[in-house]
Amino acid sequence: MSESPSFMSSPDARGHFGEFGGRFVPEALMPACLELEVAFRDAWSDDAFQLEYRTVLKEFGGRPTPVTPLPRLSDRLGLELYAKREDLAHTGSHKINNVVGQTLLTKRMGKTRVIAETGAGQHGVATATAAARFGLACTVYMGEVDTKRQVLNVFRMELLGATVIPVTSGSRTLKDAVNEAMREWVSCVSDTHYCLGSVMGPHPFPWMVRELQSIIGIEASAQLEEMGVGTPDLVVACVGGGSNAAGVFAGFANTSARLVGVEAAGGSAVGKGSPGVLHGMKSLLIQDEFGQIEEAHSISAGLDYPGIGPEHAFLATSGRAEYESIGDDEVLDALKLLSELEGIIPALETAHAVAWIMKEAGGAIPKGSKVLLNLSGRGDKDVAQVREILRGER
Amino acid sequence: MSESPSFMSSPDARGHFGEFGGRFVPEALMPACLELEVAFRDAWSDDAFQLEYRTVLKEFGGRPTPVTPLPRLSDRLGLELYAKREDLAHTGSHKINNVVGQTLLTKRMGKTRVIAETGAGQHGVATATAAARFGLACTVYMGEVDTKRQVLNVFRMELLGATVIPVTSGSRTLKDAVNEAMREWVSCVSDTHYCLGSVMGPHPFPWMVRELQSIIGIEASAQLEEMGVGTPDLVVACVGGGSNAAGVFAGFANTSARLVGVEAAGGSAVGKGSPGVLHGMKSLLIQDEFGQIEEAHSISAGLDYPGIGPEHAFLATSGRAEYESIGDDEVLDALKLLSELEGIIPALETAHAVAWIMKEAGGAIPKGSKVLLNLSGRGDKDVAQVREILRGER
Amino acid sequence: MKLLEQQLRSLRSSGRKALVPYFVAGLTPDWTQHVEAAVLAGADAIEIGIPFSDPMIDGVVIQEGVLRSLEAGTTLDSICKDLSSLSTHVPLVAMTYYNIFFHYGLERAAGKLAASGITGAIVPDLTIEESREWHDACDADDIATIFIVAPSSTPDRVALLASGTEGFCYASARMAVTGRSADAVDAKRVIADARAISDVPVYVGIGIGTPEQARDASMVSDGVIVGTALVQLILDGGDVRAIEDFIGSFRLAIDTAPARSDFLSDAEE
Amino acid sequence: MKLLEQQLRSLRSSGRKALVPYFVAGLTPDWTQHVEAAVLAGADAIEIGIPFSDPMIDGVVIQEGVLRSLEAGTTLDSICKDLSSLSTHVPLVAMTYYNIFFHYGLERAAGKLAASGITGAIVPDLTIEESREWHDACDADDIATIFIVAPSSTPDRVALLASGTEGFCYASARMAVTGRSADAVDAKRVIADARAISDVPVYVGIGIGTPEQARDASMVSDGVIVGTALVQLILDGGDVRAIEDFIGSFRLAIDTAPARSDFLSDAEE
Ligand SMILES: Cc1ncc(COP(=O)(O)O)c(C=O)c1O
Ligand SMILES: Cc1ncc(COP(=O)(O)O)c(C=O)c1O
Repeated sequence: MSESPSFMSSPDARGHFGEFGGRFVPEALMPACLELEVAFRDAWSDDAFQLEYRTVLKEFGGRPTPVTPLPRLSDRLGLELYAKREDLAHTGSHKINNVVGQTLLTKRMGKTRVIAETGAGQHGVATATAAARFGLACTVYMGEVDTKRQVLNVFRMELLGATVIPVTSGSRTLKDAVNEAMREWVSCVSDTHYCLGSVMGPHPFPWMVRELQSIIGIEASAQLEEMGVGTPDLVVACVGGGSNAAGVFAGFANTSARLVGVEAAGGSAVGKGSPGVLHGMKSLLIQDEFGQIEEAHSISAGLDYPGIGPEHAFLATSGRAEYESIGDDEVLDALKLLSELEGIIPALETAHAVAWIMKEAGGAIPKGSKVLLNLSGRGDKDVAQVREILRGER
Repeated sequence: MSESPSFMSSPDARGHFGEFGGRFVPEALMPACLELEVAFRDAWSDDAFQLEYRTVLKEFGGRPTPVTPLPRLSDRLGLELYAKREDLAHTGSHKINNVVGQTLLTKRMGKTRVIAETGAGQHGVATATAAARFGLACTVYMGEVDTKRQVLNVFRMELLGATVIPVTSGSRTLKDAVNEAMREWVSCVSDTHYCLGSVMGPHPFPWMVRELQSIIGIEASAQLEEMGVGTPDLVVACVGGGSNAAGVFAGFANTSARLVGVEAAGGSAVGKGSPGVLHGMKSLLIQDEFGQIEEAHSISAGLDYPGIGPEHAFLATSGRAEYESIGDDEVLDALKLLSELEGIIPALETAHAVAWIMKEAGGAIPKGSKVLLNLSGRGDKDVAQVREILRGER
Repeated sequence: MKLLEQQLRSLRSSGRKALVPYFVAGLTPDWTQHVEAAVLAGADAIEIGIPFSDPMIDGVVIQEGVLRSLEAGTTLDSICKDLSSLSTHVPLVAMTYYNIFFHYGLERAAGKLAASGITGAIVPDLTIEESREWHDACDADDIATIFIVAPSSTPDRVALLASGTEGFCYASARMAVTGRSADAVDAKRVIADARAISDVPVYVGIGIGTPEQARDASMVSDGVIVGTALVQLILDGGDVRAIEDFIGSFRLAIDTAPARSDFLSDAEE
Repeated sequence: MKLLEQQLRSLRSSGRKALVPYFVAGLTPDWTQHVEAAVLAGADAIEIGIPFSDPMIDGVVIQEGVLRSLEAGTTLDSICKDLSSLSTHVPLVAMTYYNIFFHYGLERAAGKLAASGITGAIVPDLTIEESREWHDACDADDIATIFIVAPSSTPDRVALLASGTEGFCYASARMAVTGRSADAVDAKRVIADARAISDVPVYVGIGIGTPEQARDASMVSDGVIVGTALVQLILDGGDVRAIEDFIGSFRLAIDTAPARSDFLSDAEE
C-alpha cells in the first residue's frame, strides 16, 4: 500500500532526486533529520502505522475524496475533465494528508509538540487541527504580513488551541516563516517535531511528504479505473512547494499520462529559477545574480514561494513532468468559470491549474483529451480577497 | 434504498404527521405543490433517479461522509462519542443532500430555474452550487439584515452565478426571506421550482426534504454497525427547521436510540411554541398571544427561525423524540471545546448540539452512553462572528 | 346558502356590479370612518383585513399597512371592538391568514366575527383541503368561507373551489401577489372555468389598481376587489374625503362600462 | 594540513586562547577598519560574514546586520574588493550560507576567497554529508572547511565532524540560533566529545555575549567566537574606538582567566 510507482521512487540514501534534494541544515538539526528519517522508514513499512494513518484519514480526514466529472466545463473546453476533490478533505485542502501522517509520527517518536510554518494559513490550520486531534502542543510561524492578510485563519488556529507567532524578519511572508520555524526547531528538537507543509526542506521531508500525499494519486487512479475512464491523457496540479502535485503525480508517474505542474508566474521556480540551496534542500530557486533569494509574488499566498520541491526540480529537468506558469490576471477568470459552470469555488492556488487548462484547451491540450485536475483546495479562504479585487476592478 | 424506517414513515395523503403538516398555501401555489408531490413520488421510486441522486452525491457531494470517533471529548465527558461528519460534505453542511435532490427533480419536471430562501447563506450557497452544476438559473432571497451580516456568503452565491435579492420586508431575516420566496414563486411557478431549505413548508416539502436527508441516518447507522459500535444510546442533532435532525433521526427512529433535537433557546419552537400555521404548514411556532409570529433570536443564523418542521412537532408531541434548548452563551464554549479537543470547528448551529451533550453528560446522558452527534456543518462561515464576540467579551 | 351569498346574488340580480374595497383594519385610528366613507361612495361590501405578522401573499404596500397596524396594537379583539361603532348596511368580509383564527380558536373566532357583523372570511393560506374544521366552525355562525381561484388552478381545481366557495368566488387576476397590475388572459380563463361549474358570483381581485382596470374587470365578472391602491392612498395620508373620491371614481368607471369589455379582447390581440 | 589549521595549532601551542570576532561584511562603509581595530585590540582571527538573504541560523541582530548590508549592495565580489585594502596578519575565515558559493560556482568562489586572503570557510547549512564538492573545490586553494558541532550531535556525529573539520572545530554552545546566551552544560559535552576524537583546536561560539562568558568558555576550549554582541554594537553606531574597547575587554577577560573555569562547575550545580 505504501509503495510509490517506480518512476517517482525513493531518493538515494542521502535524499537526492538526481542532482536535487539532500540535506542542507545546521548541524543542530541533523540529528533530528536523521531520527525522522529512521522513524518514517520504520513507520511507513509498519502495517500498524499504515492502518492507523489510513483509518485517521478515512474517519477524520474524509478520505477517499471523490473524483468528480466536470461535464459543463468539459463541454465548454472540448475536453473530458475530472477533478480529484481535495477541497472536500477536512480543513479544505490536501494539507491534511501530510499533517495526519506527521503528527502520528510525532507521537511515535515520543515528541509532544509540533511547530509549523504557514503562508495563507492552510497548512497552519491543518497542523493545528491534527495537533488538537492528537493532543500535541502546536506553534505556527506565520509572516507578519500574512497574519494581517489572513486574520481569520490566525483565529481559526487559535480556536484549535495553537499559538501563532508573527514573523517580523525579512519579507515577513512564507519564506521567512520557514526560516523562523527552522530557527526555533534548533532550540527545541528534543521534544518538538517540525511539521513541514510541502515536499521541500531537508531529506526526508520531500520524500516523506510526497509519500504521505501519494494517497491522492493512488486513490484517483483507482477511481478513474472504476469509473471506466482509465488512464488520463493529462494530470494537472498547481505547484507551490509542490505537495499536491507530487501526491497526484505519484499515482500516474508510471503511466502514459502527461504530468503538468502549474506555478504562479510570480513564483515560477522552474520557469524563472536556477539551481540553488535554500531551506535545507538543493532545488530550483528564484534568485538574483548574486544568489540572493528573491521574493515570490502571487495573488495566492500558497504559491508565494521562491522555490519548488527538489523532486519536481528533478522531474522538470528529466522531462518526466512539465511546468507551466499562470499570471494573476488569468486566475480570477478560472475561479469564476469553475464556480459558475460546476458549482465548485476552488482555492486561488488551484485556480492556477484550472486557468492553464482553460488557456491550453485545444492548444497544448488536444481536443478530447481526458484531463485529471487535482482540485487541491476550496476557495472559501479566498472569497474575501477575490471580492476585494473584483470590486477594485469595477 | 429509498424507504425510511416505519416510525418516521410517510405522512398521510394530505401531508399530515399526526395533527401537524398539511398544506397552507395560496391557491396559486397549490398546483405546483401537487405537481411536485407527484414528481417526487414518481422520481423517488424510480431506480434511475435514485441512482443519479446517489451518484451525484457521491461524485460531487462527497458522500458518504465519515463517522468520526471523538476520543478526547469522550474522555473529557465520560461518554463514547461519534460524529457524523456533514461538515465534510460539499459546501460544508448537510444542505447539499437536499438541494442535489431538488435540483435533479427540477430538471425532471422540465423547469429551468430555482429560487430559494436563505438565512446565514448555507442553503443559498448550496442551492447556487447545485444550480450551477446543473445549469439552472438561480435566485436566492435573503433578509437584508442577513445580507449585511454575511457579505461573503452573498459573494459566494454570486460567484456561483446566482442572483441574491435582499428582502427588506418585516424583520428582514430568514422568516421574511421565506415569505418573499413564496411570493415570488407565485409569479413564476410555471418554470421555477422553489428549493426549500429544510423540512418545513407545505406538503410535500417536509416529507421530501426528510427523505433527501435520510441518507445521513442511513449511512451513519451502517457505519456504526461496521465500526462495531452498533446502535447508539442517543442521537443528537441541532434543530433549526429540522432537516439535519430529521435526516439523522430517520436512520434510528425504529431503534432503541433516544433521539434528541437541540434548538436555540431564542428560537425554541418546541420549548416555547404552540401549534400554529405559517409558511404553508401547521406546526409548533413561537407566537404571541394574538397569533402573531415572533422573531427568533439566536447567535446562529441557521437556527434563527420561529418554527420547526411539522414532523418534529409530531415526534415531540408523540414522545418519540425529545427537544432541548441551549442559550447563546453555552454555544461558544462548546465550539471552542470541540475545536481544541478534536480539531473540528463546528458551525454555530452544530455547536448547540455539542453544548447540550457537554451540559448533560453524566446527567440526562448517563456516563458511558454511546452518543452519535450529527455534525451538521463546519464553522468556517462563523469564525469572523465568533472572533468579534470573543473580542467583545475581553 | 349563507346570508352573504344570498345578499351578493341579489346584488347581481339587481344588475349592479359589486365594488369591494379592502381596508387594513386598525391602520389609522379612524379606519372605520374610512370604511363608512367607502360605503357612502358606492362600495357594495367591505373586506376587513386583519393584520398578520407574515402576510405571505401580500405585496409591499399591504405589508407596510399591516405592519403599521400591528405596531399600533391592532388585534382581532380590537378590530371587533372598533366594528361595534360602525354603522353600515353592506356586508363585511374578514380577510386574514389562517393562524389568526387558528390561534384564537376556530369556533371562538367565528363567533367573534359574527358578533361584530362580519358574514364572510377570505383566508388565502387556507386551502380547501385543510378547510373542513374552519368550515364547521363557521356554519353555526353563518359565516361564509370564500375561496380564491388562481390562473394556475387546473380546471379540476377551479371546479372544486368554485363549488366549495360561499358568498362569491374570488378570481385572482394574475399569478402574482397583491399589488401588481392585472393580466387579462389569466383572469379570463379562471372566470370562464368558474362560471362553467357554478353560478356563484365571481369577483376579480389582485391587480385592480385603476378605475379603468376595475371597469374592464367588472365587464367580465360580477364584481371587483380593490386593495393595494386604496391602502396606498391611506398610507399616503388620504383622508375620508380622498377615500370617497377614490371609491367614487371606481364606482363611476364600473357603472359606465359598456356591455362588453376590452379587457378580454385586448388581451387576445 | 591546511595553512589555517597550522596557524591555529601554533597559536594554541603558544598558550594563547583564540579570540575570534564576527563581522557582517559591508555593514558599514568602513567595516574593514572595524576589522583592523579588532585585530589591534587582540583578535586572533576574523570571521567575515558574507550576507545571505535567508540567514537561517542567525538571530535577529545578525539578521538585521545582514539585511542592512544587502541593502547597501554588498556582494561576494564587493567584499573581496574591500578586503584587498585590508592590512592584517591574522587569519580570515568566511562565514556564509551555501547558496552564495553554490551560485557563484564552487571553484570560482574558493579561488576568489583565496585571492582575497581568506583561508577558511564556515558554511552552517553545508552538512558534512553534502560537503564533498565544496571540499574538493577548496583543496586547490588551501581553504579550510570548518564544521560546527552542536549539543544535539550524537557522539558518532561529533566524531565525524571533529575529524572532518579543518582549522578548528566550531562548538556551538547551545541549541539555539546565534544571539542567545550560552548554556554551560551543552558546551561542555560537545567539547569533551570532540576532544576525545581529535586534537584539532576547539572554539566555542554561539551565545558568547559578555567578557565573562568569553572568559568562562575560553577556560574549557581553545578559543571563543563573538558575534551578535559585536554586531549589535556596530548597529548601535559603535565606532572604531568602541570596537577596540569592546574587543579589548574580551581579550582582557580571556587573558586573566584562572586555570579552571566556573563556566562548567556553575552549570553543574
Ligand atoms: C489549496 C492549496 N493548493 C496548493 C497549495 C500549494 O502547496 P503545494 O504545492 O505544496 O501543494 C496550497 C498551499 O497552501 C494550498 O492551500
Ligand atoms: C450547519 C447547519 N446546521 C443546521 C442548520 C439548521 O437547519 P436544519 O435544522 O434544517 O438542519 C443549518 C441551517 O442553515 C446549518 O447551516
